[in-house]
Amino acid sequence: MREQRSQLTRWRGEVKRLLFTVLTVLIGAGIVAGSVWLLMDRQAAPATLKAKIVGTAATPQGNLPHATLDLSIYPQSSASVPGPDTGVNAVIDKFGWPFYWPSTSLELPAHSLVTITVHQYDGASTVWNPYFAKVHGTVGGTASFNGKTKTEIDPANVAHTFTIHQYPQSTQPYFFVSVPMLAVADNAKNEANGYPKAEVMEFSFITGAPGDYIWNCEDPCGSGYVDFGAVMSERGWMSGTVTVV
Amino acid sequence: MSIDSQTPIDEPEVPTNRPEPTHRMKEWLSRPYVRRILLIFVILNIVIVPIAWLVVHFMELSGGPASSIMVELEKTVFVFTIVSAPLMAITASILIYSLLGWGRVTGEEPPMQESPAIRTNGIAVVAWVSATSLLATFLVIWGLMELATITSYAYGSTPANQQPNATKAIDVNVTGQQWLWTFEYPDQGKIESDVLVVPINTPLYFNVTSKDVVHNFWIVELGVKIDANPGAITNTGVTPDKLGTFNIRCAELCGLHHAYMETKIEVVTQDQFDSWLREQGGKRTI
Amino acid sequence: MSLTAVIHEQPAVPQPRQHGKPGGFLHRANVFTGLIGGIGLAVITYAVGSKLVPWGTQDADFQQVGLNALIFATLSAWVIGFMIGIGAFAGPIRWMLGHDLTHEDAEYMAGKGQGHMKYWKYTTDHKVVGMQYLIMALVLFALGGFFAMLIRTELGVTWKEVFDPNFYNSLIGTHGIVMIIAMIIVVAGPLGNFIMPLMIGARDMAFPRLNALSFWLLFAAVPPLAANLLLGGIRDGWTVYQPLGTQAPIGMLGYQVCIITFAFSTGIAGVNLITTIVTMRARGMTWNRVPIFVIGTLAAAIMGLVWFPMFQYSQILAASDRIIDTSFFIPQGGGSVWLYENLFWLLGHPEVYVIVIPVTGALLELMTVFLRKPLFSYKMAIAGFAGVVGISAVVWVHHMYMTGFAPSAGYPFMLSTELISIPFGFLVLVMLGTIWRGKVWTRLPMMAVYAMIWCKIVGGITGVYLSDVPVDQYMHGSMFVVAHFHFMLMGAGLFGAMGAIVYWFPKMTGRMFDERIGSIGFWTAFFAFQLTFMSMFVAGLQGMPRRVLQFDNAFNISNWVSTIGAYLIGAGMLIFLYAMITSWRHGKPATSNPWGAKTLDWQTQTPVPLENFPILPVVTSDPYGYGVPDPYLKVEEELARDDNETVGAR
Amino acid sequence: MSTPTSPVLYPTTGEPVEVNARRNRLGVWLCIASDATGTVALLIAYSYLWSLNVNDGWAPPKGAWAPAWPFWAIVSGLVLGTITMWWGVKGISKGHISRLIAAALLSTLLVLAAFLGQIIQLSTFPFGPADGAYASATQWLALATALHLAVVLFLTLAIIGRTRAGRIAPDNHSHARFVAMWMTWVCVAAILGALFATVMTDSPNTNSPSFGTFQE
Repeated sequence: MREQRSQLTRWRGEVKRLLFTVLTVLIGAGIVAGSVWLLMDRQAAPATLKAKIVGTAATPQGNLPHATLDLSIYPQSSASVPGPDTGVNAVIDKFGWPFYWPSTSLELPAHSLVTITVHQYDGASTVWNPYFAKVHGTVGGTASFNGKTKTEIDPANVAHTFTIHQYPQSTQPYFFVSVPMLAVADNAKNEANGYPKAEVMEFSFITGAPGDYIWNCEDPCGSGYVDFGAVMSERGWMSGTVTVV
Repeated sequence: MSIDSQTPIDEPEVPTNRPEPTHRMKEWLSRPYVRRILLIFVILNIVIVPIAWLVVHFMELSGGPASSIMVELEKTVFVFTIVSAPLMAITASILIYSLLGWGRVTGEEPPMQESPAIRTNGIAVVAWVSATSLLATFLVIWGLMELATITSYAYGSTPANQQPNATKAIDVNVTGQQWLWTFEYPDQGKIESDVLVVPINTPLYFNVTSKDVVHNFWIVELGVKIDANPGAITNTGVTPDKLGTFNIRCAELCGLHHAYMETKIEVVTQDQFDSWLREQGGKRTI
Repeated sequence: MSLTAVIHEQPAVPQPRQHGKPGGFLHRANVFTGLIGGIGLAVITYAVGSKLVPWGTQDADFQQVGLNALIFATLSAWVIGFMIGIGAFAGPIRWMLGHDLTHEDAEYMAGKGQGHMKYWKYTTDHKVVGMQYLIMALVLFALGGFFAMLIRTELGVTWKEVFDPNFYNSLIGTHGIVMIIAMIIVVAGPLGNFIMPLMIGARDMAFPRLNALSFWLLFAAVPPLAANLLLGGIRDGWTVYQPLGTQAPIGMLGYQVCIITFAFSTGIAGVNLITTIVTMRARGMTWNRVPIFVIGTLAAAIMGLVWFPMFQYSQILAASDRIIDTSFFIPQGGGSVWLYENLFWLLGHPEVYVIVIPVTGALLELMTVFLRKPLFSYKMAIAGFAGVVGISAVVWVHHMYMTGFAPSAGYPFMLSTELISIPFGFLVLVMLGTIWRGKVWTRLPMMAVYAMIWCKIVGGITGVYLSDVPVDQYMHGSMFVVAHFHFMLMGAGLFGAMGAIVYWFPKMTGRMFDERIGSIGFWTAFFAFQLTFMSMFVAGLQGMPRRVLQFDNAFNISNWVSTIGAYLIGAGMLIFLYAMITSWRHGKPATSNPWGAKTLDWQTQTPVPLENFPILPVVTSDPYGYGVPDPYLKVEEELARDDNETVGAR
Repeated sequence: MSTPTSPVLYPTTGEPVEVNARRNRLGVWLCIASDATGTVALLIAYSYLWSLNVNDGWAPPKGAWAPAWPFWAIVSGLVLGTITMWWGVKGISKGHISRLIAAALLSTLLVLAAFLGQIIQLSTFPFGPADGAYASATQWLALATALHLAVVLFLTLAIIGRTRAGRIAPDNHSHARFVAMWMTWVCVAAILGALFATVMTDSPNTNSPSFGTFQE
C-alpha cells in the first residue's frame, strides 16, 4: 500500500517536472514572440505612397503606362508640415532634421514610365562624391531643374539626392536612379507656409519587373562624423523603401 | 621542507628494461582496441574526405570561379580540407571508441574499478607533436606560396612594375560611400559608373578608398577583397577570365543600409566594352 | 594529508582600534544604497549638465551641443555613484587614514552572520563573489540569448525586414558584446573565485576587497550597455570600428562606458587571481602539483591583465573623439582607422583565449575524475597553456589581413597564427590521452568534454582556413567567420562551461544537479548548435556577408535551417536553465565529495565554511593519483623476458 | 622591533607581515604591468599617427608645436618627489619615522606642484583638441600624466596619514616602499610621454593621400 503511494508520488513528481520544463520553454518562446511583435509594431514603416497612373506615354521602349508621384523635401518640420517621428530612437533630439514628405516608403507600377516631381525647400550642403551631383538612370539621363533640363548641377549647390539602388536580390532586375536636388539660396525669404519658394525637380524613369529596392539621400545632410549620422542614418527621413509591383 | 621534494608527477611506472621497439610495436598493433580504432579511423576518413569537394561546390554555387585568383583560393580550401581530415578522423575515432570499447560506467556513485594509470607516453607525445608540427609547417608553406601566387596575380599587372602579360592594366578607382559603390575609369576619359563593366582577360587594377567609414570591397566570384578606408588608398587587382555578371558586396558593416550596399560586375568581351565606353562618352586608350 | 596549526586563530594578534561597529560604513552599504547613489548622482549630473548647455541648443550641424559630453558624464556618474553607494571607497579612505581593518571588520565584510543579505553587499568572501559572478553570467547569457533569437528571427524571415535596419545593427552589436562579457566571466568568475582558492587550499583570495570591487564594477558596467538600445544603439557590431562608431548616435557612449569600466574590473580580477595562485598555495603544493584548472585560470588572468588596457584605451580615445573632437580615428583630422583596428585586436584576439583557456582547464580537471585516470602528460598541458599565452600576443593582425594596412604583414602573421595551433594541439592531445583506455563514467560533465573536443576540432580546422591569407580573402567578413567563432566560443566555450558548472554545482550550492533534465537540455542545445552553425558555414562559403539583414535568395535555405536550429538551441538552454534552478532550490543534497575527486576543493565539507578549511591542508602529491597499473605492462615484461633470453642464448 | 621569535602579525589575517608584504608586492608589480600596457597603447597611438600623417593632418595648424620645457619641468618635479620618497623609505627601514613623514610631506608638495603644472600646461597648449592628430595625441599623453599624478598625490598623502596613525612602523613599512615603487613607474611613464611629445614632432611621411581622393 505504502509502496503504491510512494510510486504514485514519484510519478506525480515526474509529470510535474516535465510540465514545468515544457512551461519554461513556452514562456521563453512567448517572450521572444511577444517582443518581436512589439518591436515590429514599434518600427512600422510609414504608410505606403502609391504612384498614380495617369495614362500611357511613348517611351524608348514603346508605349507604357505613365505614373506620377509628388514628393517634397522640407528642412524641418513645422506646424503646417509635422514631419515623421518614427523609429526606435524617438529619444534622439530630431529638431531641425530635413525629411521627404508625405512618405518615404514608395510603391511604383512595374514596366511603366514613372515621373517624380519633387518640391525642395532645403538649403545647400556640399556633396562628398561629385558622382551624385549628376543625373543617372533617368530617361535620356536628364532631369528638369525648375524647367531647365540638365544632366548635372553644381556639387556645391546640392541640397539632397534621391537615389534608388539595388536590393541584394540577384533574381530581380538591377535598378539604379540618382537625381540631385537643387538647393534653395541661403538668403531666400520664407513665404506664408514658413518655407522659402521651392525648387522644383522633375524626372522620369522606366521601371522593370516587380522587385524590392531601397532609396536614400547621398548628400551628407546629417550630423556627426562627415554628416552621415543622425538623419542620414534613420529610416523614414532621408531614406526609405521602393516597391515595384 | 621534505614534503615539497616528493616524487615528480611523471614518474616512470613502466619496467626499466623495455622489450625491443619492434616487438613492442607488434604487440601494440596486436591489441584489439588499437585495431578497432584504426578501422574506425579509416572509415571516418572515407566519410570526411569527400567534404572537400562539397566545400568547393558551395564556393562555386554563385557562378565562380571567374578569375585565376579564385581558382587558387578554391584549390587551397580543397587541400586544407583534405590534409585536416585525418586529424578530425583520429580525434573522432578515439572519442567514439572510448564510449563503446573501454567499458562505460554508469550510476550515482564514483566507480570502484579504476582505469590504467598512464601518466604519459613519450612515443605518443613525440608522434603527436611532430605530426601536428608537420601539418602546421605544411599549411604555412602552402599558404605562403599561395599568398605569393595570388599577390603576383593581383599586382603582377600593376602599371608600377612591368607586368608579364602584354595587355596594359585598366585602372579603376573604386569609391565606397554609404551605401553605394561608384567606379571611375581614369584612363578611359574619367567616365564614371555604378556598375563595374570590364573586358575579359584584361588585368584590372583597383585603387580603393572610402568617402566616410570603412567599407570592404568584395567581388565574390573573383575572390577579390580589400577594405575601403577613409583617408587611405588600398590597392588590389585581378584578371577576370569568365564572361558573365557577378556580385560585388560590402563585407564590412557600414551603417544603416550595409545589407544593401551591393552592385554588379559585368565581365564582357573587348568589343562590348569598347561600345559601352563609347556610349558612356569615354574613349578607348588600350 | 597531514595537518598544520590553525593559523587564523593566532593568540594575541595586536588589533588596531575598532572604529564603530564591525564593518564601519559597509554596515549600512548594500546594493540598494548603491542603486540610490548611482541613480542619484547620474540624475544630478544630468540636471546640472543640461543647465550648463540648455537642451535644444544646436550647432551648425543641428547637433545637440555638448550632448555627448552630457551623456558620457551621466553614465560615468552612474558608475561612480554606484561604487560610492555600495561602499567601494570606504576601504581606500580607511587605508589613507590608517584605520586598518580589525579581524571583526574582516569577518563582517566576509559576510559573517548576514544570511542571504551578504549576496547583496560589498562582501569579500570569495565564495559569495563566485556566486554573484555565476548569477551575473546567467543574466547576461539570458540577455544575449534573447538578442540572438531576435537576430535569427530577422534572418529567418528572408522576404521582408522584420526590424528597422538600425535596430538590427544594434542588436548584433549588443548580442556580441554581451555574450563576450558573459563568456569572459562565466568560468574565471564563478569557478575562478569560488573553486580556485579551495583547490589551492587557501582561506580566501589574496585581496578580498579587490575581489568584491571587481564584481561590483562589472555589475555597474552592465546598465550603461543595456541603455545603449534606448539611446539609439551601437550600430556597428561588437567591434564598433571607427569612424562608424563616431557617426553613430549617443548609444555608443553606453558601450564605451561599459567597456572602460569592465576593463578595470577584469584587470583587478586578474591581479587578484594571479597573486592568489602564486602566493597562497597550500604548503607542499609545488608548481608540479597545482591542479590544471588553476594553471588555466592563471593563464587567462595573465592575458586579461596584460591586454585589456589596450581595449580600454581604444574606447577611451574613441569616446574622446566623440566628446572633445580629438582626431585619433577621424581621417580628416589626421586620425587613422587602422589605429583603432590595431588597438582593438591587440586585446581582441587574446580575449578569445581568455575565454577558451579556463574552460579547457576546467574540463581537463574534471575528466580525470570521470575517467579515474591521471591527467595525461601534465607537462604537455602546461606547455600548451604557456604556448598559447605567449603566441597570442603576436597574432592579432590575422583579423586585419584584408584591411590593406600592411599587405606584407600577412606573411609573418600567417606564420604566427598557424603556429598557435601547435600548443592548442598539445591540449587536444592531453584530452585524448586522458580519454585513451579510460573507463568513462558517463555523467553530464564528462559529456561536455566530448562536446567540447568536437567543437574545438571543427572550430580549429575552420580556423586554419581563416588564418590563411588567401582563403581569408574569400572568407573574411562572411558568415563563415561567424560560424567559426561560434564553434570556438559557444561550442567549445559555453558547452564546456556548462559541464564545468554542473561538475562544481554540488560544491557551490550543496545540491546535486538534476542531470536527467539537464542532459535533455544540453543535448538538444548541442545538436541544434551543430545544425545552426554547420548551415551557417554553407552560407558563408556561398558568399553571404555577415551583419546583413537582407540577402540574396541563394542563402535562404541555409538561413532557414540556421533559424530553426537557433530556436532549438534556445529551447535546450531554457531546459538546462530550468534544471539548474530546480536543482538549486530543491535538488538532492550533495555529500562533500560526490564525484570521489582528489583535488582539495572536494576535501572540505559542503557547504564550505567561512574560511574554507578548519585546518589548512598540506599537499604531499599531485591530485591525479587515480588508476591502477597498466595490465599490458605484464605483456611487455614477458616480451622483455623473451628478448633477454634470446640475448642470453646468443 | 620584530624579533625572529615573535614576528609582527598582520591584524586582519594574523599572518606575519612579511608574508603579507610579499603578496602585496606582487600585486603592485601586476598593477604596474597592467598600467604599462595602457601607457604603451597611448604611445602606439602617438607613433602610429606620427608615422602615417593621414590627410596631412598630423602637424598642428601653423606649426604650433607644444613647447618642450613644461614637459620636462613636470617630469623633474615628479622625479624629485620620487627620490624624496625613496629617501624616506630608506629612513624608516633604519627606524626614523619622522624622516618618512617629512619625506612624504615634501614629495606630496613636489607632486602637487607637478600636478598643477600639468593642469596649467593642458590649459595653455597652443592648440585645441580638434587641431590635428599631434594635438590629440599630445593632450592625451599629458592627460594620462595628470591622472597618474592624481593617483600618486592620494598615495603620498596616505603615507603621511598612515605613518602618523602608526600603521607604518620601522618593522612594518612595506606600504611606503610600494608607493615609492609605483612613483618610480609613474616617472618612467611621464618621461616616455615627454620624450615622444617633444622629440617626435615632424612626421616622416610627407606625401600622404588626402581624404577620399585619388592622388597617386
